[in-house]
Amino acid sequence: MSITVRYFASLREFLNKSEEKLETTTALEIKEVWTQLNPDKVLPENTLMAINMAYVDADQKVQVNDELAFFPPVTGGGG
Amino acid sequence: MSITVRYFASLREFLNKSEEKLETTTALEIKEVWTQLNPDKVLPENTLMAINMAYVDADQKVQVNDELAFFPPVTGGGG
Amino acid sequence: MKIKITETALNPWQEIENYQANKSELSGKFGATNIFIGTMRDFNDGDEVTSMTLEHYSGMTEKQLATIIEKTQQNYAILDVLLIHRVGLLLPNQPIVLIAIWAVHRGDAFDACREIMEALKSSTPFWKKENLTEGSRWVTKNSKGYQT
Amino acid sequence: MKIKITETALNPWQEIENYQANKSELSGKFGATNIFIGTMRDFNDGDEVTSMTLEHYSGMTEKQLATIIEKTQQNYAILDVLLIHRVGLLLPNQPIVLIAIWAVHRGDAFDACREIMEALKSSTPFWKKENLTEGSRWVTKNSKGYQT
Repeated sequence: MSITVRYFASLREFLNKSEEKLETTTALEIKEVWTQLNPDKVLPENTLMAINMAYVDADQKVQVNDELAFFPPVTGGGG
Repeated sequence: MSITVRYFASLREFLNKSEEKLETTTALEIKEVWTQLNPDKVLPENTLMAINMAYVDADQKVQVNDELAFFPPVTGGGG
Repeated sequence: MKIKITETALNPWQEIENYQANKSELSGKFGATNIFIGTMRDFNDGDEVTSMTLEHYSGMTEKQLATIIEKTQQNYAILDVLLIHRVGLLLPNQPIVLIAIWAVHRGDAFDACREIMEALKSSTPFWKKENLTEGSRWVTKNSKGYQT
Repeated sequence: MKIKITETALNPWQEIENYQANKSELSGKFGATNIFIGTMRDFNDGDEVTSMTLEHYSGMTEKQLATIIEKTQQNYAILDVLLIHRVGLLLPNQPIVLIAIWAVHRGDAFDACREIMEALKSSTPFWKKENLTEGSRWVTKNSKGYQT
């Protein structure tokens, strides 16, 4: 049982990884997930978070089998 | 020497004429032009007026050789 | 900048593509294009409309459109404008008007297109006459632009 | 309604024309189409940009776009939406995004297109990396949309 964690764009390059799994049998705080997986890195300010592809706040709990994503401000579109 | 007078759209149909000339050697008030050419018709409310293809108010004078136009509210475009 | 009044049926996609392809100075310089197309509906005010006749004041129309575009260019940073308006006999589903704006940024493109469209409707000498299943009628005023 | 994310170069005119031609239920029913196209510029923040890489969060992107469109449909009376966004490697002058809105009235078409575009830029997980003549850089924020 695990949580899937994904990183995108500049954050993916900064961490040099795009996806990993955190083994857990219980729900975890988002901050806890980050700290366990990136113990020597501060979560950059302005980082956006999504659970199961929906935006969440940093205080949301991550359930077992959830997909948690961290990414920088989005810049799509054009013009 | 004359003023050219033009009528458009519903006003053209109402008067059953699209263009005529009023002989004159002096400048005239717009209302005077209308009354001379359409003595039995009241100038319909909301009628727009242009002299030489630029919008004017009803109190503007029409000079000899000018083109004066009368027309209803405009309805171009779409949507 | 191009303003065209035409009696010929209008293919907006072809017109925009051709115009843009021939404007090599725009290439790589614009980030935003906003396009408005007004199309003839087969209904209006609860009635079926079978065709429409669009009358205009030739000469003043072009002059008024140029004035509108000039004013909008003072209000917004836009790079180019293509404006085409049909006159004559139109059938349902045919485009009536095409306005295309090229700009560096999206806000300028959106706002300029909207401003030109509203000014066109309120001040350019075009008049629509709708042919219904029985009889015909002049359109006497513009809609506010929203579903009521 | 159609949402498409594509790695293939995008011809907006072809896409809109095809989409509209296949929507027979729209024929005669829409009076207004508003279209926004965002196109890659060859300059940004004073630097020459030679190409761009567009990354996205596949799955969330489509979900977020559907949410945005659904919300806009509650705010405005619109008949149909076509939204296409490029990902992968883009070259200057290539379209990045296409949004087309069909509505009965112009105000609904303009406002819905603008709302979807702004929501897309602020909340859909796309990221741009610009390749310059020397090196590359992530775009870190959106422009406000107006020439400054």
